[in-house]
Amino acid sequence: MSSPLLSIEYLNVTFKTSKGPLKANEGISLEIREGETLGLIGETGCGKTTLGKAILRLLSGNAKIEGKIVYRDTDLLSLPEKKMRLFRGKEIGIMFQNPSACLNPVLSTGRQIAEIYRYHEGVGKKEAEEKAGEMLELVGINSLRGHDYPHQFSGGMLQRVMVAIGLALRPGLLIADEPTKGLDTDTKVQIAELIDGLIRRENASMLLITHDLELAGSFVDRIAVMYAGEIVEVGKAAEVISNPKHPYTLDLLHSLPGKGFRTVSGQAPGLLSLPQGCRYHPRCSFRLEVCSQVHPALRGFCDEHLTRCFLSEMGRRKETAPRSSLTEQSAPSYVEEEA
Amino acid sequence: TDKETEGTAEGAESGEGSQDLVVGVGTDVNSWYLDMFASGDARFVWAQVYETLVRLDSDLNVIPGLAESWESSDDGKTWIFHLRENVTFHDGTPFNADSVVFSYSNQSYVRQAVLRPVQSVEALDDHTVQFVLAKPMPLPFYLTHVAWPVMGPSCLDAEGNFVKPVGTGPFEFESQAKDQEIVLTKNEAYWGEKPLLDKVTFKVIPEAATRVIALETGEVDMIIKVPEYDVARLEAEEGIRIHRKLTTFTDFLQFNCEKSPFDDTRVRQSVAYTIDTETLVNEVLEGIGEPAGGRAYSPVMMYSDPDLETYTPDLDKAKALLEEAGWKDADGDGIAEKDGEPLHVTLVVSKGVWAARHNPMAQVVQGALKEIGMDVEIQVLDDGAISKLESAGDFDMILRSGYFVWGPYPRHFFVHHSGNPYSHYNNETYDQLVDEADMTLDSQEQEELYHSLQVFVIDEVPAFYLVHEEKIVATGPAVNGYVISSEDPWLNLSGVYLERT
Amino acid sequence: MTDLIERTVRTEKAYLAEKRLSFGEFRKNRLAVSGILLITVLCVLALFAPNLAPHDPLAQRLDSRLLSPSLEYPFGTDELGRCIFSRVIYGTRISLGIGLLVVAVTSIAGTSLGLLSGYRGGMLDEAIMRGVDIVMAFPNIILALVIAGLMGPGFSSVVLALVFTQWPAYARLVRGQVLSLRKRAFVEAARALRPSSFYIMRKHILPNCMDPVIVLGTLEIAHVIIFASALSFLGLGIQPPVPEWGSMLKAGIPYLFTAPHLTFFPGLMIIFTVFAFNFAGDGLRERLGQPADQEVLAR
Amino acid sequence: MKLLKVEDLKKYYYSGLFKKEVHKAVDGVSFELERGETLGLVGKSGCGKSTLGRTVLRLLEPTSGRVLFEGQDISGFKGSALKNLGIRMQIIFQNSESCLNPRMKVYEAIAEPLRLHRLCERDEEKGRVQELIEAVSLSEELLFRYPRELSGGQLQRIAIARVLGMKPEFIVADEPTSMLDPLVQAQILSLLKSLQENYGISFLFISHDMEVVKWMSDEIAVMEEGKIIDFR
Amino acid sequence: MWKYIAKRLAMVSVVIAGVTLVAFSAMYLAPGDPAEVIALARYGDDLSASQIETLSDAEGLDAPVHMQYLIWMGHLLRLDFGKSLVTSEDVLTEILQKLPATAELAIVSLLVSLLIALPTGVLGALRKNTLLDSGCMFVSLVGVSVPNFWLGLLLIWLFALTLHLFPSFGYGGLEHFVLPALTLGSSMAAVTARLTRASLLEVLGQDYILAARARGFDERTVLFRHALKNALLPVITFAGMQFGYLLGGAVIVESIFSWPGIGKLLVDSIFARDFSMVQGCVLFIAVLFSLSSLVVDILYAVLDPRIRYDRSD
Ligand SMILES: Nc1ncnc2c1ncn2[C@@H]1O[C@H](COP(=O)(O)OP(=O)(O)OP(=O)(O)O)[C@@H](O)[C@H]1O
Ligand SMILES: Nc1ncnc2c1ncn2[C@@H]1O[C@H](COP(=O)(O)OP(=O)(O)OP(=O)(O)O)[C@@H](O)[C@H]1O
Ligand SMILES: [Mg+2]
Ligand SMILES: [Mg+2]
Repeated sequence: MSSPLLSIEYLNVTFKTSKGPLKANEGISLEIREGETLGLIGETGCGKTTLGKAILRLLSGNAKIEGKIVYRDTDLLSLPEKKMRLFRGKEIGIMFQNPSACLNPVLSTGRQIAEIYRYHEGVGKKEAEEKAGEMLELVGINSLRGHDYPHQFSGGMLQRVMVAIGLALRPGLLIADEPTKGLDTDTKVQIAELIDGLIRRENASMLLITHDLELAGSFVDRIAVMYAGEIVEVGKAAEVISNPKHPYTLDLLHSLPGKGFRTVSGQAPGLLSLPQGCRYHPRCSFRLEVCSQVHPALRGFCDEHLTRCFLSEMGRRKETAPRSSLTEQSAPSYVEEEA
Repeated sequence: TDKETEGTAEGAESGEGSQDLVVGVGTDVNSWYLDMFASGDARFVWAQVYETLVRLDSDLNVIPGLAESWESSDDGKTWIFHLRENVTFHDGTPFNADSVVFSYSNQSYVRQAVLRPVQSVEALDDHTVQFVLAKPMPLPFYLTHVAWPVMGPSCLDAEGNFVKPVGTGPFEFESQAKDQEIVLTKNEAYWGEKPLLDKVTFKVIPEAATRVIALETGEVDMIIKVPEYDVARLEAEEGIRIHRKLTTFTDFLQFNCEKSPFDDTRVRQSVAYTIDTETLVNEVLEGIGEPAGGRAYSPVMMYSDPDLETYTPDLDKAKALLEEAGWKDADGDGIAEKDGEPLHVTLVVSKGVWAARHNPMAQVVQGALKEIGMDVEIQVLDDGAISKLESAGDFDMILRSGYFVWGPYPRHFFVHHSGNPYSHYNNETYDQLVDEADMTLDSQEQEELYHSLQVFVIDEVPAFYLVHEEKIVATGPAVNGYVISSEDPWLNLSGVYLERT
Repeated sequence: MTDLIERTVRTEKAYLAEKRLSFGEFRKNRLAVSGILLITVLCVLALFAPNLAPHDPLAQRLDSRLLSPSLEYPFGTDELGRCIFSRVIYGTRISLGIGLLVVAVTSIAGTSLGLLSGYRGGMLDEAIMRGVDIVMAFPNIILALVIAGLMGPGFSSVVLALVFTQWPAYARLVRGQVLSLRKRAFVEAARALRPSSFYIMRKHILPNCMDPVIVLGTLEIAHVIIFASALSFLGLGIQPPVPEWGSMLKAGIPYLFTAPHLTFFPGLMIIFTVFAFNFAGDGLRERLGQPADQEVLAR
Repeated sequence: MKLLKVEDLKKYYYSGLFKKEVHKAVDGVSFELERGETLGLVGKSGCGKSTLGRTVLRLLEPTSGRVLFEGQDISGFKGSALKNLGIRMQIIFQNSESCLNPRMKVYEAIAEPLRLHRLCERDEEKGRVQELIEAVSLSEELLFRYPRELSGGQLQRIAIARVLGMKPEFIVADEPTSMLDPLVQAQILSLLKSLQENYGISFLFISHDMEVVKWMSDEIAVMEEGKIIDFR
Repeated sequence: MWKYIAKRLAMVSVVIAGVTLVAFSAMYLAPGDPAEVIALARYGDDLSASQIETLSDAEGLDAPVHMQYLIWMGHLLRLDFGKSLVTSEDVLTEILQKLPATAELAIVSLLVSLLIALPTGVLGALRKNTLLDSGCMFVSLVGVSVPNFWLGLLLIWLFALTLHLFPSFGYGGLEHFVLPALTLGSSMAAVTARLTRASLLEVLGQDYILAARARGFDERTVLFRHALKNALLPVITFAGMQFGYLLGGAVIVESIFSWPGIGKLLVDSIFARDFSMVQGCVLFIAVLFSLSSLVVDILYAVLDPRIRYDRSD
């Protein structure tokens, strides 16, 4: 495949919190190649959004970023803020996860899109508004509603406005943070195809953060799986989906609604109190002795497919394993005691 | 001196500089008509436009004005004024007896207030007017007051509404912009010594500090009512001249003699012995003014007793007097008591135009009286509040200035006359003396009476007189020929001319 | 890619970012701390004025008027020869007292009314806001005159007059904030819990609209102190010769150019007070439950 | 008696500063809900689902129509009756990311309804909050953070925990799991379901994921342009 | 909105009635017999009791207060503002003469204040916790602590006397506006600047600003197109109130700079118990004030579309 458009090396993101430093990303190394779509999946709160924001250096003030993020030969982390700006929007676009907070409540949605054209393409007000209207139509919103303000939009519509904004400039790299959440199936497919189509046409790349594994399966070239701040598995999409190497990925795939909502007991560790050894080991049904002591490294399994698991390293992997299913799971403890 | 003025006047005329004088005053003219008092600095403007029958020279000598001469009947109840001829008002109408009758008709507020004894004003012929009074009264002195001048009847329209000021003065009214400026122009037909100025503009600048700066920047040529504390600074400035003159105004501390503690003469005397009026002048008023030491009459006034024995501070005597009156500091807290009541008095000061002078003066008085164990509480109030306190008798002392002082005539003694609702002093002897003095025609007798009145005030202290005020005018480099006079209006512009460089 | 050692590469930039952050943090705390320190100093001045003042603040020495600062009179003497230093110290009691009391009462009252008005809306809003209009259009001086007439001069009448005239500013300011806050999603979410509207105002709206109130309050202190002295000329305020910064300033105006220390030191005290309360106010604002990362970006 | 009965409910939005524009977001919706039942609500984005949910709870004043809760028209409720209604009917908002007071820590956000309705003793509060946050599979360490220090999914679960703490009888769940990964989603959904089984909670369950809706619901209503066009 | 505006305009009369009523009764409550105080202002110190009585009769001052107020109101309804009790001048003429000077100064001062405050506040927020921010804060805090009378004289001294740049007093051309407007503007600017800063900081911390940055906008665009509008609410509120204050309360500055404005007229009239003049001034101030607060309220809705006044939800 082609050369890397973006390469992330040993990225660490630490948030300063009142209870100590919180490593939301730890030792992340990833590549996104030209024309490639990389899917990023993982447990909520594992640091996906943080990674996406870190690329554009949009993290809040209590974050400390270490490592290297190179975009087309430029180390983004060592750029002065002024230069960094040149990469945002035009080169690297981002669609945020929380549309209701990311749209300015006092500006009409149309204007918020038009603004982008006016600023970046220097077009006149009229033309910018037209283009904004087109963009809205593209995501399935009547262009007349461009006059409306965000609070007059439904959740899904806001989500689509975010998509329109992210696509407005046809960036070389798009970071899409759950772009299709909250959309009905038809719209979702339509939006996904729209994004995918644009990306492919422009030979752009995309980092697609999503919880929708089906979507990931059908639109993504490679998949990275995150757990508790680190990458636990990377590989070709088809490979990862059909042949997951990390127990977490496996559990994730098994929990899909179509497969009957099977869950894993336990919960992701708080990032302030990570378990020793492998971060997934308390929940892992393939747990080995070593897992609770040594932190596994991300290793090549076969070419292009890396995983952070001793099991795969040793090549000892059981095909199926007993898994707690819904019926087995007990109701949460508090339910038992009557108020 | 005549020659001198002529010489300089010629010089002024030949100079190319304009003769437009700009004067900074504190308040605007709110009224041009005689149904109201020309309050504030309006009198300075009136004095240029209007004239009185009788005038004062700069040393307060009575001289003819629009009346060339006057005489009274023996009983002093009838006064006949012979008017100047060939005088015209600014609008060309002739000045005659009718205009005098018009000006002192019942309509004029002065007839209702001060000239209440006047029963009728009649024109005997075109240039003779007769005033008939209910009781003898030295009318010419009263008629020197600039706020009660002669106006032309043509200042009213047919319906009796006031249209515009019509006077006989050296300048005529041209225009007025409310609270900004008043413009007067030279009256070419003036009967007396023709003004050398072509135009006088009065700029209204309420704040004294701004007025001073305006003079310094040259935006105005002349300012009145210069604060005492600016005098030294201005004097040092090149080109600026300070004109000072002792006036009839006297600051005094009026007592409420109708209630304790000041119903006791000894307490009042004790105050008089405590306050050092010389310090007041030197330390509060920058040495400007003359310490009064209790003297009611400014030395510039008629019948002011030059040999009057005034108070000199004597703390021991003051304390002794207080003690005699029963006030003694028994508990050692610095405040005297009588029957367990501490000696606590209020001193009312008006927040009005005099505040800048009176506030520090009041504080010095307060500080001084503390020495003899009198605890003074100062109340700075607006006139409404003061009038309320006065009518309720709810005060102990009031600091006042130049109350009822017009002209050289010692009318001021009415202040303590029991007939005056504001006097708060009730003494038959005093009332008798005042009435007699006012009605006596014989000047010898008058002088004696007034002298004894002054002694009476020193002895009985219905009020303690503090400072005879000096008025201050400052002129810029261009102004020449200005002579300040002792009494309202001290802004005589005759002989003033400009020489701008 | 065979051996990925978990090592961090610190870029220069990140290092800088860290440094900047800690500086900001330090500065923030330093401000709050110094604010509280300054306020303490003022309180000490007020409480221990008799012990701290070298002279009797009322004692006149007419032979030593308008002296420049010296060892004996650290701030010089005023137009009646009183020790300005002592007067300024004593003045703390009244000026600070009036300032604090008025600002406290008005900001609380104004804020409450503004909250009610903005949150409840409708007739109540209309009534309160028109009340605000009336009070603001109503000339303060008349009020001062009336209060002076009815209550006589003194501390409480000044406070009363100032409170009456100053509350509307807070009310209007808060109302504006509330109008837009009440439509925020989190307020709607809180409303879904069906608490009393008082609860929502207190818990959800108030903390989010305190910023302007704190700003206004901490700055108003200066206005209040100055305004209080303006009232003393109507027989309402503290009467001379009681030392009070505003009146001292005013009394010094005639000597603005010849003896500037008369106005300088009381003025300095007002500035000092404003600084003290502003620092503390800024600290309070940061404390008010604002997330730590108010900073915009990690640069 | 039906727990909830909605009769011809309408909600029109009026907008525009100077000229009036009307938007008929909910336009005559009627449905009924039994205790312990779940009504799934699906429909294209923008068809009025959230509006319906909020109007049913009277968080938006309906333009017309009635909502009967246990046979009582809730539009007349005031004071303590309304307050009581708050414990019984609740909503999990769709935009959970902006539904928490930015100046309240997570702990307070979860404890708020408990305190407000005195659902537990003061000294039990801490324990309850911990249970709740664990019930939604979150770690305790989040309790002392501000909302903006959390991820989208975490916020959403806190919004859920907040509502569950009140044990309401009826919950409008507006896409409660849209930001959750499948694993956590499964955990949360099964939690909801088990609660329903234990306590007979009724849900109006809005979602786009047909699988999820089918799994959760007894009946599914399909909405289009403000109207329910089909019950399945 | 039109309905709302109409309603508010109708409310103006309520405000007028309220303010004038309160002012009228307060004037009566103020110490001193009104007739006496008026007589003092009219005739000076030489007063006779009969004069006071005549005046009281002539002006109807002996009628009960509420009657007097009703009579005044009755005249007002016929648009008759009456004559000054002290100078007999027509109240309306006098006010209309003074109002322009006041309004002009108010507008210019407000502009000056905003011109100083907005950049200062914005800079302070953008460069938060830097030396520049501290500098802005220092200047603001000093600005707010300095009383108008002090600053006014200092400016006159500096610009009129020392530098000869501007006239020291008077009303007239643009040059006359500089010093008074600077005096008034700078003291108000301090609060506005701090408000702007605080409010902007709050906004800059919001996610939508982050999102705007993510679109690659430069600071200027982020600031002016995205943040400022949101942050302006308290600033507008405050500016509106200051405009009101300037209309009625700039007495000190008016008198320092000899500005023929309505503030001084009002205060002088109050001290002279010139009821009709006071009522006239108060009425005009109330109208202007109500209008300015209406404008502010409309601006709210324009700035923030979520704010609506005809609440149907
Ligand atoms: N500003 C912050 N301060 C402290 N902690 C933070 C901050 N932002 C995020 N976190 C924590 O960092 C972790 C990663 O957050 P992030 O938003 O990247 O998660 P995510 O993978 O996007 O999750 P989701 O799928 O729920 O959106 C979370 O545990 C969150 O609590
Ligand atoms: N406050 C409002 N003012 C005007 N129109 C509004 C308002 N809120 C929502 N709408 C409009 O009402 C319609 C229904 O919105 P609603 O939020 O109920 O949709 P929804 O079915 O929940 O959609 P989604 O699945 O996208 O969340 C939308 O077209 C929306 O634009
Ligand atoms: Mg996320
Ligand atoms: Mg919705």
